Amino acid sequence: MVVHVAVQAAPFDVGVEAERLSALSPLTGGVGLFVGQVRGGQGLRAMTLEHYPGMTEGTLHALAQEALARFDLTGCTVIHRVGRLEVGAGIVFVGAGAAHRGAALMATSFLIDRLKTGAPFWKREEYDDGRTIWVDARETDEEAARAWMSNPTA
Amino acid sequence: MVVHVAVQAAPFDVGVEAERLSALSPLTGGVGLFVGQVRGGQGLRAMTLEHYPGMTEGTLHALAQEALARFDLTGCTVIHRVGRLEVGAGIVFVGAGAAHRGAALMATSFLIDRLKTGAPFWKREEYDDGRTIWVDARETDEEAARAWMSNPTA
Amino acid sequence: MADRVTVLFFAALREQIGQESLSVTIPASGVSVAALRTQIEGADPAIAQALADQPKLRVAVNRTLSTFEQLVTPGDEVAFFPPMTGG
Amino acid sequence: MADRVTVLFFAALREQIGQESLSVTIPASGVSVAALRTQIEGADPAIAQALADQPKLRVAVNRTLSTFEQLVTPGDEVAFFPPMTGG
Repeated sequence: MVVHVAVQAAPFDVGVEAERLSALSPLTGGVGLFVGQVRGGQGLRAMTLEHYPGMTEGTLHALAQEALARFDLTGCTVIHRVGRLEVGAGIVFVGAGAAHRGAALMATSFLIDRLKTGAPFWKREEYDDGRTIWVDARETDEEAARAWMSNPTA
Repeated sequence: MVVHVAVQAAPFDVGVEAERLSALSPLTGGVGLFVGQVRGGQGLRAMTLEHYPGMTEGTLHALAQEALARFDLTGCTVIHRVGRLEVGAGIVFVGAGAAHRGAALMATSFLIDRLKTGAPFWKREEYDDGRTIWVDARETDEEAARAWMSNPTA
Repeated sequence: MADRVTVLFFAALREQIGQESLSVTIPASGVSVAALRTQIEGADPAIAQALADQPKLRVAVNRTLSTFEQLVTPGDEVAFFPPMTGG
Repeated sequence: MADRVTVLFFAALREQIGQESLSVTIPASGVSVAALRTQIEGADPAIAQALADQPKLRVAVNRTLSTFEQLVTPGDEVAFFPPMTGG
């Protein structure tokens, strides 16, 4: 069970990351992946991702280990970018390989749901008219994270 | 809402397919992806994927359209390989882009669950000792497909 | 030649029967899939055995999954196969 | 110098306060996060206002999410921030 975690300003390469998960084990039958990217609209131009450098990697490693403990995986990956990202740019990549698709897909959902409100990242939006706005945590994101906490065996 | 469907002997490129979904719309905030690959073990050497050429593409298009009708997507992709595939080789790629991650991840699960028992593909396994075995449909796969049918609004 | 349907077999069924297609004459008014099945079983014991060996036999008429009650008319394409195992 | 903790602010909090870290003297026996908060609020009205503006203020002690009851002792790193919005 191999964990790959990174916090980086550079873009990630989904093809490389997918191949890393596919190649982890000959017993891997399915790989689930999720890419979060900067969603445009309403004049949004870019986002800046701030983080807590000393804490971020440890939090992501702990999250990945929790996924391994919870689901029957061959490995998982969490990559989060920081810095200024324009509309359409990838922000986050999570993925999980498993013998069976159910575990791979559940772990993928788990990782992104928990990462949204459980790792020290903050988004500041930047609009065409010059406004900048710190994104508020969405109640639905907090609910999604809590749902995994109240269901520890899923 | 753009659908990309292919039935092919050639490998698919997950990086290219992920980028296709990411680039569909500036309103895409999340892309869910799933790769199914030949799982080794118990002496399995390879699988041959047979299909019903006249029916396959139409079935996959109908499945993709059903995903678009069910979930709020910017687009989705279904690619299935045919022919002989060795352990570790990709068999199937499904993916969906959406404004929000919930729809992208649900659509990804929907596509792979329904594709498993609802499209005219058959797997013949080939073992190191020379045996070949047609894979039986798993009851759990049929249940997963039925679950989506009995829950038409999810 | 006019009142014919094409019958296809896939996967284990194709392998066991040893052929992948048949051309079968039916009444111009059509028959049910079930009647067509009985007809081809009667014509070839190998087909009868192979179909009997598939407790979950599936059928598609004109490339759409169908029931055994579905009416088949001349010119149709009817495919028999085991449960599908893609993905 | 010995009985100090480092206090960090992130995101909107950092921006509003206009600084990203403080060094604060506390008793050698330690204080709760809540008491530390009261102390830094008393020392700087801008901090008091910024913390008051965060109804869902979060805190991490030594890079682990903590509660406001958590004991802070000299040498610790305490970070205050708004709810996290990654992903």
